[in-house]
Amino acid sequence: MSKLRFFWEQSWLLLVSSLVFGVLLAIADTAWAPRIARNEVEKFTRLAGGMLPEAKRFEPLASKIPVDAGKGKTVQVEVYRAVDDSGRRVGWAFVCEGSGFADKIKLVVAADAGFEKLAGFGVLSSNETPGFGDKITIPGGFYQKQFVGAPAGTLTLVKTGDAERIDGEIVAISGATVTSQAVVDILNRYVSAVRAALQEQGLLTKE
Amino acid sequence: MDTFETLLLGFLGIVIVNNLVFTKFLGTCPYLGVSGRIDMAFGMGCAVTFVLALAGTLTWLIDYFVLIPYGLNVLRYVCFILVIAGAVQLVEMYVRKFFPVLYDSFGIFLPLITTNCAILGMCLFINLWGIDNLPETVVLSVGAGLGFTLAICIMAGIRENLELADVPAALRGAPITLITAGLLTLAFMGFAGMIR
Amino acid sequence: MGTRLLPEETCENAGTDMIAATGMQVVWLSALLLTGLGVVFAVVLLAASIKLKVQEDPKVEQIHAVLPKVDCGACGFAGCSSYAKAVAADASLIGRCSPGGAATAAKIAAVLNLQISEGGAPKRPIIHCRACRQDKTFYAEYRGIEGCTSANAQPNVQACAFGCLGFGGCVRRCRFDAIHIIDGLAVIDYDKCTGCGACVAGCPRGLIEMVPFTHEPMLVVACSSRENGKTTRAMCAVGCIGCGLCARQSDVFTVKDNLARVDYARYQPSEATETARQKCPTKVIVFRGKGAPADEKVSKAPAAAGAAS
Amino acid sequence: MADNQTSLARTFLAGLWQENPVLRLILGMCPTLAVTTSVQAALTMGASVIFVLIGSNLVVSLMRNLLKPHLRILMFTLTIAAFVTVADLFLKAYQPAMSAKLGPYIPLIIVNCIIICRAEACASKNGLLVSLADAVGMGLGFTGALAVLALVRELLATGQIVFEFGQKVTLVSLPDVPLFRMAGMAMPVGAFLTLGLMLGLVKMVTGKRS
Amino acid sequence: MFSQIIVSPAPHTSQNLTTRRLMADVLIGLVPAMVASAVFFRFRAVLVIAVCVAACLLSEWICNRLRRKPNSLGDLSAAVTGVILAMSLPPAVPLSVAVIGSVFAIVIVKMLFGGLGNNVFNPAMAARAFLTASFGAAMTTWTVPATIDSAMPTVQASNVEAVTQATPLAWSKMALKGQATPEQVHAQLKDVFWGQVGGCIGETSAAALLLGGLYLLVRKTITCHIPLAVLLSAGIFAAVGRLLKPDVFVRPDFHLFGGGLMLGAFFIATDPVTAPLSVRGKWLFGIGVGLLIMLIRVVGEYPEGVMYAVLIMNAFTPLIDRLCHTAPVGGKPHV
Amino acid sequence: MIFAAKKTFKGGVHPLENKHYTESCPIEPVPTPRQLVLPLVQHIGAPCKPLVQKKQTVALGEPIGRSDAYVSAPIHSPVNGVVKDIALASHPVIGRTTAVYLEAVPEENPPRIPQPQRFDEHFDPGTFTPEQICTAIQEAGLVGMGGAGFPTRVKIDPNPAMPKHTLIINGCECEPYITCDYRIMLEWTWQILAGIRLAARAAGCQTVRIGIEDNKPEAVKAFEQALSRCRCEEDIQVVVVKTKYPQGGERQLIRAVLGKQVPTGGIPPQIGVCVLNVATCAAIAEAVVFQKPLTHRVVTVTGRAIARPGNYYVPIGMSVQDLLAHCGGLTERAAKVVLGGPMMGFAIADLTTPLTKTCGALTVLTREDVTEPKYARQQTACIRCGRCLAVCPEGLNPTKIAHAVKHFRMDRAEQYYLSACIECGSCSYVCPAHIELAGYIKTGKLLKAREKKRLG
Ligand SMILES: Cc1cc2nc3c(=O)[nH]c(=O)nc-3n(C[C@H](O)[C@H](O)[C@H](O)COP(=O)(O)O)c2cc1C
Ligand SMILES: Cc1cc2nc3c(=O)[nH]c(=O)nc-3n(C[C@H](O)[C@H](O)[C@H](O)COP(=O)(O)O)c2cc1C
Ligand SMILES: Cc1cc2nc3c(=O)[nH]c(=O)nc-3n(C[C@H](O)[C@H](O)[C@H](O)COP(=O)(O)O)c2cc1C
Ligand SMILES: Cc1cc2nc3c(=O)[nH]c(=O)nc-3n(C[C@H](O)[C@H](O)[C@H](O)CO)c2cc1C
Ligand code: SF4
Ligand code: SF4
Ligand code: SF4
Ligand code: SF4
Ligand code: FES
Repeated sequence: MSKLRFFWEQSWLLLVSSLVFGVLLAIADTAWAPRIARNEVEKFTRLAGGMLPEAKRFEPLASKIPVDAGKGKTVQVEVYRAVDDSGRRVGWAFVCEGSGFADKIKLVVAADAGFEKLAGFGVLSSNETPGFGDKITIPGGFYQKQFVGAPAGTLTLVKTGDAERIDGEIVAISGATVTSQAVVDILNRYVSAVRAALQEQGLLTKE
Repeated sequence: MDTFETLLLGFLGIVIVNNLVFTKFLGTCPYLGVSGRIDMAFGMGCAVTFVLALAGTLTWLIDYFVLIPYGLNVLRYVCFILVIAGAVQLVEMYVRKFFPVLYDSFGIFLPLITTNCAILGMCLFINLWGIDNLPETVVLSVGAGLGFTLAICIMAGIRENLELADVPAALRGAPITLITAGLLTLAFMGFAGMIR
Repeated sequence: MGTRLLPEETCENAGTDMIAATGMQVVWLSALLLTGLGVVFAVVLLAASIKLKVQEDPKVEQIHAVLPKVDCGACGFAGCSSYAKAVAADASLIGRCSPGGAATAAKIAAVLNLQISEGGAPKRPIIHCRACRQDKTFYAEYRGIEGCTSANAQPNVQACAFGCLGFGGCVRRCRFDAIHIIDGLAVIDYDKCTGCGACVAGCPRGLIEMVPFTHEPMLVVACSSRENGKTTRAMCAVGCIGCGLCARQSDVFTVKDNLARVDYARYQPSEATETARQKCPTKVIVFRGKGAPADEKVSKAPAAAGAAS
Repeated sequence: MADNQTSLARTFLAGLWQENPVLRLILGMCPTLAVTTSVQAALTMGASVIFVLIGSNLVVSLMRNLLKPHLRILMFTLTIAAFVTVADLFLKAYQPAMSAKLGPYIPLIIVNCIIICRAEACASKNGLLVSLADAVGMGLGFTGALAVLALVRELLATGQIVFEFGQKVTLVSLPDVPLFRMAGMAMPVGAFLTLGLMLGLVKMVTGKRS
Repeated sequence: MFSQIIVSPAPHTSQNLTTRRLMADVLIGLVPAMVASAVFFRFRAVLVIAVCVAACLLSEWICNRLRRKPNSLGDLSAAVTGVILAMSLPPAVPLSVAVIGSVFAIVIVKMLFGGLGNNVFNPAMAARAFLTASFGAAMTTWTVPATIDSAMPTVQASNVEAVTQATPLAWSKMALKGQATPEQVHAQLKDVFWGQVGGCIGETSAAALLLGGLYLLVRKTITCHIPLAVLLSAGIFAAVGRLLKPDVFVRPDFHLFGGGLMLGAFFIATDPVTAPLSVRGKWLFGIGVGLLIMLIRVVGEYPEGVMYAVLIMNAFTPLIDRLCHTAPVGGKPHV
Repeated sequence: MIFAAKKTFKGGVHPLENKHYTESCPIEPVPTPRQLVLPLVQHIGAPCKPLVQKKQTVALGEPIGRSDAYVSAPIHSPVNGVVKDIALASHPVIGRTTAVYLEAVPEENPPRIPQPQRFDEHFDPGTFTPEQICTAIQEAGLVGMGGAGFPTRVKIDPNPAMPKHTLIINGCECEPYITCDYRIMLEWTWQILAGIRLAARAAGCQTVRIGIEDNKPEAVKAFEQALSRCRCEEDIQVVVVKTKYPQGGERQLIRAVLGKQVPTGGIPPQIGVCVLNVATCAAIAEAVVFQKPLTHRVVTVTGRAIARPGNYYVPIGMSVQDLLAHCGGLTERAAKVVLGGPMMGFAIADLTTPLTKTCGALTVLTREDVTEPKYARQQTACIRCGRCLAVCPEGLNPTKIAHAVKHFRMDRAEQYYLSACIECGSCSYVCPAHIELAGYIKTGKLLKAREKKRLG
């Protein structure tokens, strides 16, 4: 019995503090969790909404779409349908990711209602080199602009070319070919898979 | 075979290409402090590698089997650091008591490691990168430790030379070590993008 | 932007297939987990702290106690306890702990009971030479490595083989900026000197002696030449010629091997010692120590080179 | 009383310069190097550290007489980790962009030597007020050093000082010449070099210590 | 009478070789390459070299003044750094970038470490790496030989297409990725050897570099170990690659003559200050450089690896020195 | 011959030989000076105690200093004269040391003429027992005349713990300028051979090798002829070694001749070898056969700044000043007066310094000989070129040792084997930065010795 007492004398502070901090942290978490979740959603809607100006709401599809993410892994992609006030479908948006020059790149990609043309992409998170790869994050920069209206099929990256012309050829950022290529690769992998799946589910029919 | 390749590439990547010290600024304090002599640096490196392997595994287990399933993300930091600090303290006492020789060559570095961000940082990165299996966790942890060892040994070699160099008085010690560290990261950029 | 919020139900898409917890559940789960960890560590560490205790050198423990125990490694050692061990063995490592700063250094010094001087009289260095460059004869020009040990390895550049070389071997050893080379002669600044004795090892000619300063200032014979009087005179304008005049005034002075010496233990300032000081033909008996009068230099043209033989 | 006040003031000021954690004690290097690519990030980091320092110093000071040696480190880390978690949650909720940018360096405050150092060296030996003064002084000293470092780096790397609160505010803009577009300054090289040179400068100004 | 006599430790005589003479020899060895660069890149090359050398000398002078140290321009090492830095820059590099590089090389990489002999990293290469990190676009814009003149001091992104050209190594990289066949690439081999290709100012003409390298070897300014080790290891690596995958790997001679390998092997990896001391160490260092060059060229992100290979091996130099620290002749003394 | 010529060691340098100044100058006796100064330390080992008093008259060959220690050698008077004083005198190596000042009347002391003709092919060493030889050598005060001055008796005495089987005779004379050994090899061939055979007998060595550099074919020929005439080619052979400095260093010579290495920090007897200089052998012959103590030796006086360079037979104790005066004095161009050769000799400052038993040459160098950077001491930073490593015959890392010493890091210096350095100076010679590497290393050894003395 005295052993227990000795233990308690030595350790009560730790035990009590653990309890108190545990409770306090849980409360803080509970209080802020919704806001944190909303921040993420906001970021998505802000980016996707920027690309699809008519969209008022983004509705997730009932089932996720499997995409082969390379290295034998398959990811389930949640695809959102963008609808305007009247409930009309104005486009599609989803999150995709792949490895860039330094670290993972996470993108939001949007396409038009028929999934024929891309509406552009936005960067959720990337860790590319400042001054090089991070030029992909510049909203409205020459690189991002090339994707607005580009065909929702296979894109190719070229080193030199006309960046103004909107077509399947994407001109790389000079000195950051790897990042440029990574973005194109991510899009190629996801866009065709998503598009195929939507078509299969018959969701791309004219409304 | 495929998993083996993934593990190998991940390992090489974390040792050389995404070296904690050169690219993530982790463990800078001992990198600057304990790199005066090569033998010390090597001892420190071994200790970090050991603790990283231990901490990486323990925290991954807690994360994967307790924190994530029960939605207790909020407790991640507290749990991680408690586990690291407790385990390190325990190992230190144990080694000191039962393996005094081992303690002298690398155990003495153990207390230094609790407050070293390479450990906690790597545990957090493993979570951040979404590593979802134990083998990869262990390989990455050990690799990160070896990467640290490499970096600190190189630095120690350079510093042993610098000690006898005509460095301006104001720059002796930490400043020139930092500048050297900067040039080292520049050199190791050569490995950039080799493995990702 | 606010208008484009998602419908409520899509908010919680993170980890939905897990056993997610919400609200109160999080609170009690957290409390349970943390307290559980607390109990585990409390038990294990308590047991360990009893079972795995290691006896330490009490001095090391005392030093460890005054260190910040941050284990930051800034001292260059593997954490506070390694540093404590190192300092206990080598006091010159005091002051490496940057988080602790000067206060910690002082505390360590207190633990180590560092004494600047032993007994009553503080020991301080005396340089047994007072010949500046112009007082001495040189046979050739030394163009070797700067430093007294190296210069001393090239014999007879300066005629006197006993006197100060003036390359500052001692200066480099002094960490308190208390020795300077003035006109080719090492001179101690007794206001800065701490009596650490480090300079002694720097002099290849053994000119520096740590001496108990029973009085302040004190008379010393500032010469080490054991050459006979004639040769010394030929070589140096301010060398001791061993004439014995001082010894005849006071028995504090003794002459051996052509060189006068002061018996520091018995030194008492008196009329006799003062007479001796004044009578010394080459003025080699001088005051040293704090408050010593400025050393008015006898600076005669040295005799012609080679006259020694 | 007056004596008390001067000692408080001295404790406070010590952290700013004489014992500036970054410039003089050379502690907590990792965040210092990692987050100083932009002034805003540096300030956010600084603020978080101040918050954690105050919190942990106060708690440690409160329970300083109750600590048992074998659990001391564990108690400190527990306390600090709790405050860091709160700071992290707060940033995630109200400064999501910054939170994303600082990434794991916010949780790494837990192992920042400065904080344990203050808990050990000051809070566990002093009363509430002194601990508070110490925390604020040290925290401001840390923040200041970070801010200066970030200022230099951001200017040399981009030629601009940009803050982002929902939208971008450019505070300073330098001409577009190579000297002010050295992207390398935003990379690890720039961090190490700038800090190294800054420490050298400080050492030169204060005269070398032993 | 004897005042003229001096005394110093043995030996009392020495070889008449000085550091200055050594550096002068390096400069002379670089003359063929400088001439070639002037031929291919006209006055622009001369301009860049002049600016780099001037900026290096000036920086060194100022550093010495600030540290109250004797002037050290006389040893010519700063001039060598300047020339080598210029040689490793693209001809179209903006002059202000060249100046930043020179200042970085001398101030940060050399003088802060204590000046000649104390630096850990090759100043020219470290500076080039910093420039690459900072001004990626300017550092990867290659001009077609003889299309650039001082009239076109800066080459902006807008007028790039007119004059830029893929370098030989960019070609070989394309071959690796299957965007070209090795045979297409080999067609350039003759140009690559004589220098009629795009690339850094000093790296175009392998012939000129070989000539200069031979001069250094004959003058015994450098020993053969490092160049031989670099060339052999890189050559063997390339040969093995070619044997295993002839459809994507270009021939080893193309790798040896292309890019900065010749410059690196004879003039950069041989920088005594940053290379190991012992012969064994030099072999190890050279092999390391050669393998790293090829590794970076083949699997790395960059088409060329000389700069990073040298810098990485510089970092290992102290460890190599330690590894190669042998017992004296007669074995370890028993104590 | 052709194969033999390749024999050498690894490393080393090849400075300008400059032997042409004196190599054809026959050995010439010098008149006895008025004053001689005999330092009581002229060898490695215990210093001698004076056996004479002030004003005492002494005879030629009379011992004037002696020590009872085993490792020591007595000192004899080279003249008939009077002891003028016993006082400190300049010593080329150790500074001021106690010496016996002798005064001589030149008329009573005609120059001593060497008499090599007293030896020929009929000499039979068998007439002396090994003990007799050893005692004679000890009594004659013989020390190594190759430079180090180790008492010869100690080297030759058979030592059961380290039995010697091979005697190597050092006729390399690898130092530039110096020709004293060369001249005696030509002129005193029989005397040297007699000494060699006596030494081999005393030391119990069956094999004898005479190492001579390939730039002295005349000396090689002289010995080969002599050997064939006295029919000892079986046991005694001439080995031609490559001309390279420091080929004459005993560790290097052993390596070249036998292909064996003396362990670092060890001595030749450990591998059964004994090395003797040719001049030492000549002195052995005189000492054993005629009981003549070591009072005179051949000294090369040479250099561009010397009016009458040559090889002189000089009484030990004569001052540098007097010898220079005999050779026409110093000219204006003299910049350095070196006792010994330019590589290992001691630059002296005080020209009253006497010549000792170990001093084989007096080299006077001009500013050009010293080379300008060295003369003006234009030492620059080490550029880590590695030349010093490449030439070090002991395989050391001179620049690391020197740097460690410079920063008082004796632990590091020792890590790089400070004490294995033979101070040959090859490293300093090649350094393009003109760093006094050998000087630093020597300083390091002194510092270490001082530290040891202080601590223990
Ligand atoms: C310090 C540094 C950072 C770099 N960062 C990136 C980057 O973030 N993204 C990228 O694609 N390339 C980056 N690069 C360049 C690539 O590694 C590579 O050189 C380039 O993509 C080659 O293609 P290019 O020159 O043809 O564009 C970087 C290069 C350096 C030196
Ligand atoms: C302590 C000591 C003991 C020695 N003992 C012997 C010995 O027993 N036998 C011997 O032949 N030489 C002995 N020597 C002499 C050395 O081997 C060597 O011949 C001498 O130092 C001269 O060589 P040097 O002129 O190459 O320096 C000894 C030397 C020293 C310093
Ligand atoms: C670098 C160096 C060079 C030497 N060169 C010679 C030389 O040329 N001739 C010579 O007789 N001894 C030379 N010696 C001395 C020998 O090492 C050795 O001491 C001597 O041959 C032993 O013979 P001794 O005792 O009769 O003098 C040299 C020593 C050293 C360290
Ligand atoms: C053979 C040789 C090669 C050299 N190569 C370089 C070089 O690549 N880069 C450089 O900055 N300096 C070079 N130098 C010059 C010099 O060593 C350099 O400035 C030092 O690194 C500065 O301390 C070279 C010198 C020599 C003798
Ligand atoms: S070294 Fe010590 S004893 Fe000597 S002068 Fe300096 S302070 Fe005084
Ligand atoms: S006292 Fe000794 S160490 Fe100091 S300068 Fe004089 S000779 Fe040198
Ligand atoms: S020879 Fe001179 S410059 Fe070359 S490494 Fe040796 S010390 Fe340095
Ligand atoms: S280190 Fe010693 S043995 Fe080697 S070359 Fe230099 S002086 Fe000769
Ligand atoms: S802050 Fe100290 S190790 Fe990272």
